[in-house]
Amino acid sequence: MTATMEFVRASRWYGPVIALNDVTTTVGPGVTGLLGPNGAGKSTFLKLAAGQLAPSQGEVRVLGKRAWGSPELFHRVGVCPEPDAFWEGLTGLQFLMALLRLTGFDDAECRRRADHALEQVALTEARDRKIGGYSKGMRQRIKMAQSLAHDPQVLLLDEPLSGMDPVNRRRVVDLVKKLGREGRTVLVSSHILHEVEAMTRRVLLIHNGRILAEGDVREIRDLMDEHPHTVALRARDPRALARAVVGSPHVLSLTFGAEGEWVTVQTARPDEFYSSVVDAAVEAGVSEMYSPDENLESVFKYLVAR
Amino acid sequence: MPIYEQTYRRYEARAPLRTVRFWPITREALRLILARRAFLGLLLVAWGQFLFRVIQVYVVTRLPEAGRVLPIDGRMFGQFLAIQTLFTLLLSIFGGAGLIANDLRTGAILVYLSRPLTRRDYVLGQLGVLLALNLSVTLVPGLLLYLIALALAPDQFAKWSLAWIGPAVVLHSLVTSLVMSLIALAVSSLSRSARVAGLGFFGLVFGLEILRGVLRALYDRPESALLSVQADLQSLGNALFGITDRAFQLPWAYPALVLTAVSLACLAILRARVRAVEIVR
Amino acid sequence: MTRSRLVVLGSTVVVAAGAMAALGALYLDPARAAVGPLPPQALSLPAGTRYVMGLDVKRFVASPLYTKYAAARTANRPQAFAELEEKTGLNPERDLDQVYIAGTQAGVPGRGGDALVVVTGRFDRAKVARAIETERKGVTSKNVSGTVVYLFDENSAGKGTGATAFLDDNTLVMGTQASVEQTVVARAKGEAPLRDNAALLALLEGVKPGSTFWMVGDKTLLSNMPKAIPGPGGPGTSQSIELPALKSLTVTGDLEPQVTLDITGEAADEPAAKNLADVVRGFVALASLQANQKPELKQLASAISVTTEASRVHVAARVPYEVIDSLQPKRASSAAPPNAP
Amino acid sequence: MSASPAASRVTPDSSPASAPSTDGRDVTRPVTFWRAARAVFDLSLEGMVWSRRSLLMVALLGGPALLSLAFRILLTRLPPRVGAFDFYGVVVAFYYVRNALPLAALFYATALIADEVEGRTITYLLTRPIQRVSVLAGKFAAYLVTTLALALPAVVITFFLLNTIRGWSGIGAIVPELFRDMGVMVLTLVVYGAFFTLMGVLLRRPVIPGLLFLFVWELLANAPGYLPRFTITAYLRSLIHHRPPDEGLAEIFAQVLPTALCLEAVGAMIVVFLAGAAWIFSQREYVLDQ
Repeated sequence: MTATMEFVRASRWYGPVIALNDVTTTVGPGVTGLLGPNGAGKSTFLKLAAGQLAPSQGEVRVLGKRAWGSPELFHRVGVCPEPDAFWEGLTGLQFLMALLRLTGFDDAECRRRADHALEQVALTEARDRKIGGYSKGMRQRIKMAQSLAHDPQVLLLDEPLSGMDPVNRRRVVDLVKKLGREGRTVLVSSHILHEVEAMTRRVLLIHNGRILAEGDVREIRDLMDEHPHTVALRARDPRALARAVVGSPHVLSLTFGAEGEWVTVQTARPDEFYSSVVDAAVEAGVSEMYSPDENLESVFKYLVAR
Repeated sequence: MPIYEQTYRRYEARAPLRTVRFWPITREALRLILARRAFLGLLLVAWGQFLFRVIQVYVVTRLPEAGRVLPIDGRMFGQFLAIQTLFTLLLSIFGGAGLIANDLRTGAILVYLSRPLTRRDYVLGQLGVLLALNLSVTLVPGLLLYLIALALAPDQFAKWSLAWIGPAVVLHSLVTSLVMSLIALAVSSLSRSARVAGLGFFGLVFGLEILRGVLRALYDRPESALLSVQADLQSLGNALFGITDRAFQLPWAYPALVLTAVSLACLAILRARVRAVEIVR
Repeated sequence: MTRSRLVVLGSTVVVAAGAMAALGALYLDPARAAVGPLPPQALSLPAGTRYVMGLDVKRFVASPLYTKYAAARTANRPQAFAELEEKTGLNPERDLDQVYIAGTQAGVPGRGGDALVVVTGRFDRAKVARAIETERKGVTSKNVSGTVVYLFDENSAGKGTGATAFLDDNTLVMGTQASVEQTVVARAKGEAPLRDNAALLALLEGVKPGSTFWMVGDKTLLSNMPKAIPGPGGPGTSQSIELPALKSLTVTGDLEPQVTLDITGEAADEPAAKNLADVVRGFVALASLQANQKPELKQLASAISVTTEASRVHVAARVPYEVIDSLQPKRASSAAPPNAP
Repeated sequence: MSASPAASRVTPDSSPASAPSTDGRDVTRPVTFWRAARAVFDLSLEGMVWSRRSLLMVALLGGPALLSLAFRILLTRLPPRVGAFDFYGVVVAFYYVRNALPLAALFYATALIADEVEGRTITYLLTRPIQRVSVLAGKFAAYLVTTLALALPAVVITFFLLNTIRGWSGIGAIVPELFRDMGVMVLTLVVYGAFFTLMGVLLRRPVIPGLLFLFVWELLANAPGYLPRFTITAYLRSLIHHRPPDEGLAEIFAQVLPTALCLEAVGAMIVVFLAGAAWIFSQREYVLDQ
């Protein structure tokens, strides 16, 4: 996978505070989630990639060029900054047109691209209203629109879903996934795990300025065998199900849910457990089965807690 | 200082509510302002004249004939406070320009007004900040100077005929500080940027002063002095301390009237501008 | 077109209109053909002219200075003007516009100095001509390039002590016969010999427009000014202060609403200018030192300011009429200065 | 909570499937300086001219026009102590060049970048394919157009109101003064604008230092010797011909510097200040406090 972005031993500190500590990684095409709690170094990572900060040490390259001091990169890079800050007096259309002119397009091309971007984020009706009067979700979407209006090859999105209602959230997640499928490199930073989970499986986990883990969530999860997996099952007769599975050598512990329908099992070998429980599941009328800690939340909590 | 720049401490609303509710706003803002080194430097400079006056009193008590060059009587206090007015201008810009402007910009005003505080408490809290700053360079040094003068030259000052100096210093300091604070606060509420508010306040006070200078050069009529806030304050000071000055001959009632009108206008602006939500058309 | 651009466009229109109006005034202004305050007719003056003075009669008559002092002093003023008007049909206060005096050598005409006076205004030529011929004895006339020139006390050699002539209906010129005839000839041929005198023209351009009285001149204007002035010790003492030679002098003045005087002297170089400025400042200081006897002197002194610009010394005086009143010898001033604009 | 691991299909190891078409733009170089500066100019002019803060500047810069209207109307009832042309000199030299224009420059120029940083909209400008120097150039041009649009009409109106009291004759001779004054006002706005742009980029809080410079340091212009040459106002003042005679303190030591020296000094200051501001701005990192 050719790397669109490369961090080579990149560090960045603000006085005594180390924001990014000797990070070496690459980000290629497709959607990559940049995850970590507040103050983990996500924003610094993004700002280094967006050429807003120079690395105190090491090197950051985007599309083969040094990120800091290469403004021409922004022909092919789109940035959606985190602050909810706008020129409040401009309308949505004027805002996009002004920024597209700054990208070197002539007026006709600016208008075409602005309309297209507004369509992508479903803000066409509100284009002639002042941004000062937009709702929180609309402001977030117009900010998204300005980052992709010039058809960039690389997109850096800092907390794109913050403050959005479920309907808009769904719309932006689908848009990001579409951009990823088109082969663009999309780096989405967020501290809300299920947001990122909805867009991609490939993540970069950052904590205290270091990269804890990178790659597909499931691959990371499987690397941590010694940590027991949890499997939740909902059955018509949970007691019968319990009696059937408790004998299996893979079951470490078993607990009943409050409403009496749910049984939660701890197991060291999830795959073997799944195959051994199939017959018992049919007799006990299991209607639902999933692994709650296969998702990012638990992976993350587990890695951060270490 | 906007809320997001402060370190977060839980606000324990103790019951029952105290009558003076605005004090935490003033205390927090003052704590933040006093933490800035540049401000302490400005304060130090503002107290420079106080030292000069103390030396002046000391020299005149030791060498009475120096009194003819630098007389130490009631008028000295008037001149002292007139110069300190310039420092209230700088302090109001430095400390006060962003008081309301930053809260309007960052939306921190919502946080204040979602506490058990009325808008009046909020304005009083912010006004308290400016009053404290301005009084610290007018009333405090003024009274201190009077006490030192009493101590160093009791024969000169410890007389009933000069007993009016103390109250005059208090009155003039209060008027100067209140007027400057109200104007600075009103201008601060008219903008969302501390810099614009600071320069707007300076432009207003100094612009009127230039206009007065031009009108005086043009028509040489005493009424032109009413136009400038600084000139009004100086007229009051001259009347209070018995200073005769050709530029300010009007009876003190006129400047007092103008200053009252200006203060009421500022309160009206504050009432209109300090609100939680700004309607964007 | 957003509102911001409308504001910018509006401003541009106002500035452009202002500039057009200004340029229009600059090129269409009748006085434009002239040089500084001099009318076009005065350009017929001889090229050798070394100094020119001018008085705007209209403004002078309307000024507080004239109405208060000149009028009050000459008790028989009205009667003298009535006589003149009756003979020549000319009332100076009403008919005269400008009076210019030009010449090659300062001083009284005939005794080393010569002067040519040009008067513009509205004349009844016939009545004035008859008055010239009948009132004075020994007045003869001769025709020079189609213009009648009147000679006074023409001697046998055909030389008169003075001459006068009408350059046109509104311009009367008086002076020595040679200069009057030279001017009449130049006027008839439509020449402007004065334009050849570049130095004088440069000085004329520097005259502040609309001044009530003005004067420009080069060295000759100052030729018989004292070369040195007594030292501070008083005239008796031997010590004296050498006055640096001035290359040129420009004086402009106004009489309303206060007596305004602007004198600019061009010294040989910058040090000379500074030296002269200090001398003048010395005088001003001297005057204010004697202020305790006369407080008006202090006000007068404070009204004078001296500045230097490269080799030029600029002395500016702004004397309100109250100061002039207080300088007057104590007697009831008859009329308060009217509030004329 | 059901977690549906919607694995996103990571494209295989190849260059980005459809590298977005570059539609004729040269993506290897930033947008040309002039085009970028023009775009920044258009964007900045919007918020600068038509804004609440401009109301204060309209009052400050438009004031003399009203004053001269009053001067003309009240002429008979309130006789002035100064002649009309002298008053015009006071307005240009004392009001505008010494006080109002530097204050307008301080008001706008320190905010050119600080406004964007304080409003946290700087990121939009710094994530465009344009050089930072063109951002500064565009904003400086917007500042100049805004202040000139407010100041020049006022001085033209003041000139005509004051100098046509005795009718239009004789005004032709002083017209060159008007054009010279307008030129000096433009120079004033450019040189002070450049200086305060540098201060705005250099200092986090430029207002108090700016005021101290204008109303304390610049008093050196009235000092004797070489001191005036360390100020800006001394050069500008010397460029105005019809300076009012009595300038208070200046009266004693008033020095008029030669025109050539003034133009060279002002030109050099403009270049140095703007170059300094551009260099600092392009090196600075803007860590917007979250």
